[in-house]
Amino acid sequence: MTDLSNQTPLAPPRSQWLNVWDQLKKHKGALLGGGFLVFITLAVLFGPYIWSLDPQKIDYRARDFRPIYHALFDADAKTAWGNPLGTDQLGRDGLANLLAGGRTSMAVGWAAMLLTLFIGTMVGVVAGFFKRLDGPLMRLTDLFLSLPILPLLLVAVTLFRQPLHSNFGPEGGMFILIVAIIGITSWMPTARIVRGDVLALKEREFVLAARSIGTRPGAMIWRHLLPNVISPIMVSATLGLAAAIITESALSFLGVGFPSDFPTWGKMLADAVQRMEEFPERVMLPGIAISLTVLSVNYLGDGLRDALDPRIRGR
Amino acid sequence: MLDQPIAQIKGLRVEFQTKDGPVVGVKDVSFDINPGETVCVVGESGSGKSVSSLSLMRLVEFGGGEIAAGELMFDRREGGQIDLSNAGQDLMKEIRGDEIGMIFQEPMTALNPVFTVGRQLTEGLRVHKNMNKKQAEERALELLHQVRIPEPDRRMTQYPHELSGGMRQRVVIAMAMACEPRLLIADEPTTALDVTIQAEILALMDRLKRETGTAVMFITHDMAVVAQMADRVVVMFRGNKVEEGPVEQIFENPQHDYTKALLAAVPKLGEMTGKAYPEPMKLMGVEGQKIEPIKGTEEVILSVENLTTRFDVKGGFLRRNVAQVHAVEDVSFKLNKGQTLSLVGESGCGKSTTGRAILRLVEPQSGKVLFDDCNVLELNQNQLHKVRQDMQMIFQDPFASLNPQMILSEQVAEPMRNYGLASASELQDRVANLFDRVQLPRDFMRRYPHEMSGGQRQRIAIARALALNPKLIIADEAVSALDVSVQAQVLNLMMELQADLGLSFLFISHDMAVVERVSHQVGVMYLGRIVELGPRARVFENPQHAYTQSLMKAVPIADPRQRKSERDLNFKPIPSPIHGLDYKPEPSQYLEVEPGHFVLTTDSGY
Amino acid sequence: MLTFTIRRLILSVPTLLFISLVIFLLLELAPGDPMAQVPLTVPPEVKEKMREALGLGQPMHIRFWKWLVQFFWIEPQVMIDHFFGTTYAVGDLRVISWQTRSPVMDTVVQRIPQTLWVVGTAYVVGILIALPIGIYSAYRQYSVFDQCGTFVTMIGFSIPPFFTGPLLIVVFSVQLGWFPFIYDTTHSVDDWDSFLYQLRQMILPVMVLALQTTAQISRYMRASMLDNLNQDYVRTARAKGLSESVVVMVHVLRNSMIPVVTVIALGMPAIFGGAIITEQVFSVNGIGSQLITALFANDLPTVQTLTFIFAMLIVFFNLIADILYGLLDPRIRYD
Amino acid sequence: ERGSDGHVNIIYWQAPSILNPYLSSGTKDIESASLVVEPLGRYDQDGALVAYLAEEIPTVENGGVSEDLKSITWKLKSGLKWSDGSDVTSADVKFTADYCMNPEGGCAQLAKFEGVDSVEIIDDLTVTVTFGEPKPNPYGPFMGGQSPIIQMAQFENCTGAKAPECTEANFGPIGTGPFVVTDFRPNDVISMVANDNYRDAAKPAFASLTFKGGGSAMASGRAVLETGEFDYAWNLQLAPDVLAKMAEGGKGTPVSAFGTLVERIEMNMTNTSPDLPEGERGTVMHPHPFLTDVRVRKALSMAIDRDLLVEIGYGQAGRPTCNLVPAPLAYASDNTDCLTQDIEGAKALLDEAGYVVGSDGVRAKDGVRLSMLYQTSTNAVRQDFQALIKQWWEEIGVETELRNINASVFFGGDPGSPDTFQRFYADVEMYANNFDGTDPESYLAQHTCDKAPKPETQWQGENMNRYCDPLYDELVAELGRTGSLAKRGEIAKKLNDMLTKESYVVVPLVDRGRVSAHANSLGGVILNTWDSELWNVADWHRIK
Ligand SMILES: Nc1ncnc2c1ncn2[C@@H]1O[C@H](COP(=O)(O)OP(=O)(O)OP(=O)(O)O)[C@@H](O)[C@H]1O
Ligand SMILES: Nc1ncnc2c1ncn2[C@@H]1O[C@H](COP(=O)(O)OP(=O)(O)OP(=O)(O)O)[C@@H](O)[C@H]1O
Ligand SMILES: [Mg+2]
Ligand SMILES: [Mg+2]
Repeated sequence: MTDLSNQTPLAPPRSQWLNVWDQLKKHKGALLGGGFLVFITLAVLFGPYIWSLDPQKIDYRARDFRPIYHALFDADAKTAWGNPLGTDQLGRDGLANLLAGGRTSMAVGWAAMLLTLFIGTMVGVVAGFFKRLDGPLMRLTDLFLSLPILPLLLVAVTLFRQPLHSNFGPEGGMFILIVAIIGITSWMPTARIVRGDVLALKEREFVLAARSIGTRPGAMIWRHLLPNVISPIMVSATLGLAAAIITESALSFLGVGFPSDFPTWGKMLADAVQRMEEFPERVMLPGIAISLTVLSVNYLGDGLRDALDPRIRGR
Repeated sequence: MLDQPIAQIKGLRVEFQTKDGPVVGVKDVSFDINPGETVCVVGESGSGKSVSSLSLMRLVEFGGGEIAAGELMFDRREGGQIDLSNAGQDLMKEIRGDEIGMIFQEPMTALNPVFTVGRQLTEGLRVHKNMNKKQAEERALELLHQVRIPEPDRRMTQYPHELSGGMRQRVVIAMAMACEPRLLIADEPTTALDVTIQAEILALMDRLKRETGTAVMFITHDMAVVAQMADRVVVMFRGNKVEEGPVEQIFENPQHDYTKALLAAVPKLGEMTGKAYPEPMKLMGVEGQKIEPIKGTEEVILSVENLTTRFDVKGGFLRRNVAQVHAVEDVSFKLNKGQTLSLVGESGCGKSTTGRAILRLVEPQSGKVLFDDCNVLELNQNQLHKVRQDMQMIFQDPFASLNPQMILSEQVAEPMRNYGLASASELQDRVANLFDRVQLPRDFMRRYPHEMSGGQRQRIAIARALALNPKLIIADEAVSALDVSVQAQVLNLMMELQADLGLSFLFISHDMAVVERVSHQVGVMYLGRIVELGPRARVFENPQHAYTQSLMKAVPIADPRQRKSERDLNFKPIPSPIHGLDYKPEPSQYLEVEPGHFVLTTDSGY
Repeated sequence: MLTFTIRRLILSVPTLLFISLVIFLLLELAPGDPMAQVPLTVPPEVKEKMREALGLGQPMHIRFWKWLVQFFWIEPQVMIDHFFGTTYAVGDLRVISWQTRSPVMDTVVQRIPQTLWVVGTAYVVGILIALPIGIYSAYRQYSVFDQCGTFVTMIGFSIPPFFTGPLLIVVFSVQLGWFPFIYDTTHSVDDWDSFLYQLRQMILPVMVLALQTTAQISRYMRASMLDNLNQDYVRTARAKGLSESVVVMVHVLRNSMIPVVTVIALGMPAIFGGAIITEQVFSVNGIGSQLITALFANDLPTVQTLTFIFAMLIVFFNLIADILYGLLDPRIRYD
Repeated sequence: ERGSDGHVNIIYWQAPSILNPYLSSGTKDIESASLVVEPLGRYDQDGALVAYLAEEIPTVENGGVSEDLKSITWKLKSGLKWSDGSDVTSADVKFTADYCMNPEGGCAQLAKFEGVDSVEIIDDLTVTVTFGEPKPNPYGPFMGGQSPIIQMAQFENCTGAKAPECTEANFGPIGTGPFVVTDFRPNDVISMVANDNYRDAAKPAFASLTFKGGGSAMASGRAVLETGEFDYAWNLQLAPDVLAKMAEGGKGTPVSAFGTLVERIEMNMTNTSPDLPEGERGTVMHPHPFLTDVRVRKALSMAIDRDLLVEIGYGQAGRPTCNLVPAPLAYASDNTDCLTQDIEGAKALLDEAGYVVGSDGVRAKDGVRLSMLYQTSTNAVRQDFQALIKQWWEEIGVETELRNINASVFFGGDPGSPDTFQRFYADVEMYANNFDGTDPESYLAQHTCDKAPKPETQWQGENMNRYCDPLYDELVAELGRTGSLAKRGEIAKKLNDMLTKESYVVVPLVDRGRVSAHANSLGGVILNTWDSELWNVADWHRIK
């Protein structure tokens, strides 16, 4: 006699995050990306304590050293074990700079990306959800799209540098300023995408259902809309991190970025372009660092998106 | 030649590679389909019906499946039998559409939204029959005539979204029939449609089969449809074939337990004749079921007066209103405490809108909704928030009405959170109790909607509606999307709750048999108006309005010996509910033919 | 649709006026001085005189009003004069650049061609490369091709043009000597040889710019294709016996293109806006470099005019994107 | 022979925006215009005066300059023709002066005409310029690339407020120079052909010329030195190792020359602490807490290794200097005491001043820490300098915070911005400055008390460090009265020393030369830092 009752796989109840983690573990790319990200984060956080050379220490006699691997194919190259990744034209240690630069770049990248996501998602959700605000907010997006970034920065520097400087120190103040500027000039694409998705979501029946059980707009956005627009937000996040790191370097290029004794990957890359032929490693190292970070965030984002989507997770 | 089956499925096994390892979609299935014969494949959701049919088309591969074992013998138009299970995709390309046509489960999504109907219809013809554009169009037009679409010329240039569900399904059928295939596979072609359109489509397929001699493999879980259509029936259960036989045999002498359970769960029109009050269904395998009529009270809890809801059609410069959809027009009824009032009618007649307007999920134009003596339509947002605590809604599509990203316990807990009814610790208990109440195991609490079967999902929706201890539940097609067996369980649950808690239901459905089973009162809607309203027994046994009568006729009967012939059916296209701004509809006037039984006397558009 | 368009166009007028005001105020607030690039040897009194001659002494609202009149009233007249030989604008003061002391619009018109040639071609090339990559990556999701595609496009996205530009120059101009890298804006194409030369001088900047476009568009294309490949209608198309190529390239592609086309349309203003870094690296001197030079020279009329033209393009192409969406997707109706 | 050498390509990484030097004083504009319009006389590569349109350079000796130094009489060469064929007359010369001195015109070269009372036409070829006061250096008007003669016929209707409206004239002035403009694209490229009416029938050797602008120093260097696409590249401000590497390309040669441009550090004598109220901050009301001590300033200077700075930043285009006025010889002081770095000496000096090293390695006295903000404009070399100097200063116990500011803000005089070099809201700042021509009088006069930028003057003024010494002011006045060259030199040297080795208010670092590059096939290039680099373009030719 066949068993007609409902056969249900009796999986032990587990926390939602454990599920996500389990799924994430199965995504090879995400694991690799996440691993690398953890590695690079740890490296820039704790590296400077292990490799304690001062990145700003100029040792003029030891300038223009090549990375030690160079000795493999060019025995005459100037290399030294004390500077495993070589030194720059002023004799500053490459490794120490890479670590210190990574700290700033990663911090700026993450902070600016988070800010971008925050503003973009907020504006997108609000525009999509409250019909009356849609028009004004979208025109606001147009406005921000057409604002020239350089004058904006100059205005911000003029108005806010001094107060920030006295409250957060030269680097801290500049950090806040840069993150804020990148944030407020790059949220627009996210907002557009999120708005589009929210408009579509709003027509879905579960939103109506939520309304019928007395869910207020705030909770509606928080519980029902946001979790369902995770996927485009993830894409924006990946692209946003790369964009923020690059924008930061462009800013120092224009002379509105960090003080010059404050290395960042972008700036190292920009500075080294002149000597690209002779010292390719000086562009390659920060370049690879940026690319790998972006790539790993991309893969991690892919994996997270899959993992966060319960429909895929179940399969 | 004639006794050679067109298709033979032998020992089919299909596996899907998923992230958690292989999943078996079909374990071991064998059956034959003979020329000119209709074979119905029935079984619960997930039993492998669609997968079997997709395997025959060799389309499972595109969904990540793999035919692990078995033979799929197919008798080609020319060149004898071949085994499709190892045919190359090039060969399959020739067979698909030309010799085997397929109608898919979801008419709403089966058509490409960006191409015109004409273009999609002619595509297959041009590939297989080498027609030029003009010939193909002529043939497509002919097909549209055959499937009886109104105004076929105009349809050719329309896009799918411009057609109603029934029309779309007919286009899909026309497409499958285009090259006059030897075998037509129809995968639940009518499940999502309402009775009248369903009847229409069934009649159409029957006629086509008769005229062209095509063999049909018809997949469904609706036993009434099976009774109307099948020559032979194959019953599937969890990936296996459990029973096979001529239709009469299956209905009259089922062998397998599952088949028996299935048949027992089918509500049959007329079953309730002579009973004044609804009562739960007798289910197989459920011990100690108490079957008692539910009387309810005579105390009015909801009174709807002259409710009118119109949607604006915007256009022109500056987006002014140019016309209005008269979705609900001058509707009045009363619902008693502890009783069920059902609204029935065709798709698009305004049933859902009525339900939503009562909850003010859409803003009605005028009228009164008196709930517990307060007019819902005059409340401000805060008061409305309060009233919604006592009125809850179960939505048409259980899947769509659950947030796919939220675990179930959260969704059930949400209304209580919204009203701050329970502290965090209490909340878990109450959710658990609700799960018990709707007979869901507690360890489902951490699951997501997609991990549930349709019936289970609907129970979650019910649990959510119950969370606030409401007095009134508006159940919008709460069971239409479910398997019969699950449907029966859910209906029983609802009735049980009604008996225990004294709930009132506004039950919206197009399934007459179900409505007969659960209602105290029935309102028949047509084009926004109630054309007939009265006690269930009176309306069903003595339908007065012409529309009610034709509706009754369209209901398929789950008895293979009572087949309807196409001639009995008399379909009228539904007029458009869109009118200009200056259109002033006249007020509805009713005649009380029997005590409590009202019939619309003014024009309803029918 | 038409009324939708007209309505949006009318609505965009106040939007644009507001945008122009914000830009104006922003530029006013920004520190900087048109005299910044004047050598230090010029004494302050002289600088003050020069500032006055530029009209900097006037109050802000008057300058804004003047600019509005010049831009919206006089410049269109000049255009009409130019095309129909009329003389409406003769003697009226146009928007004059502080750097060149010539009408800003003339310079813009002069520069549009090279910007369009280089940036526009790059956009087209980028899209032409991106689409097949996106389509194929999605069709064979997680294949080697897809993985490589992801890898390369992400690298392309994360490497700034101020690096790729010089890199290409070093390789192709310096080492191999194949292409010139200083763009000759006076070059006119009138025969086959000059066309070839034009091609050769465009290749490097186009490559740099196309890399960025490719990276982005191919991502969008891939995502969009993935969304559509699993739709039911694809199965229907297969069931009709259509070949894979028709299924993918006709049915799926047509649907997938809807969001991608709007993304492409939204990227259009950037073409007219030029590419600041790439233009500088290759001395293309298009609109992008005009804007950046004007910014550094604090040439406010030029900056204001260019930024505003850019804003108009953004608003306009946003509208185009919305309309395209409606045209491509029959389900969307605007009225 | 004219036009026999075909085409020549010049690249400037800054693009000319106008060809009228009276409306723009940017180097790129003046130098590009110098191909077309010419002055009466120019300075040669040594700073000596050479007659161009004038018959000869007027001096007191030849009677061209009056004894009382109040007037100068110029005589035009005879037979000079404008490129449109008309004659050049003294009316054109007078018109040029009137054009620039028009009060509404906003002439960029007004300083050249400072003190001019009148310009009188004596005859067709002679004009006399009269000054209100004796002018020891009367070679302001009509000398050098900044004040060429323009054609009256062309500019007659373009004077005063209408000056900017004559786009056609401003973009294609008719001149007497070796080339004539055929197409001018502002901020992009200029096409020119040889002037048929040029006074020397054999010149120029090139029939046509393209003057491309834009890009970067890197790109223009490459185009000449590595790929040979261009023949001449202007002002290759590149790190010396980069330039050297490029020169290995072998297609061209970098050339360099020195002028008066000095990269220096300026010390702020006033307190710019943000705690002070706006209006008092950075004014003489509040003296700087420690930079007012000359020993501190001197110690800061002693800690710097100028040789290393040159090696890293400028190579052949720089040399260490201790002078504000490094040239010409007559005015250059022999001050060399700062050239050797002396860290120990600097430390001793600070010890002596009472600043002792604290626990954080920073010196302090009475709670005043030697902590400074060091600002400059954004530029790769300057940033390297900042890094090096910061390190040296840190070695002697001075804490340094670096800041770099966008050049257009830093050098822009916007009174609303706190980041301009005039406002100088920092303790020390670094930039480069020079003087026009060969006479440093007005240059040195920039450091008088009254030239200090202050809120009342909208922060305009050239005395950035707010240095104020009555003695210095007196000496400047004396220089203005002195006519004798030898005496003038003496005073100038004295002034220079007062600012540098005596007070260390200005700490010169590098005497910056100019590096340009020309293709190996381009002959006749003589780099000139006293006038337009293209001053002798008529002599350029192709080496076969
Ligand atoms: N693409 C797929 N990947 C994994 N499993 C699948 C896939 N398609 C179907 N299945 C599994 O195969 C089994 C049979 O599914 P099938 O679609 O044939 O059910 P059905 O009988 O048609 O049900 P319904 O009545 O709901 O349409 C189910 O358990 C389902 O989960
Ligand atoms: N939001 C809306 N805007 C415009 N028209 C609408 C809207 N909702 C419903 N309608 C129209 O109102 C009419 C009634 O729709 P309603 O959903 O109430 O029908 P129904 O009876 O529930 O049909 P079904 O059985 O298909 O669910 C239809 O013509 C529908 O097209
Ligand atoms: Mg199915
Ligand atoms: Mg409905």
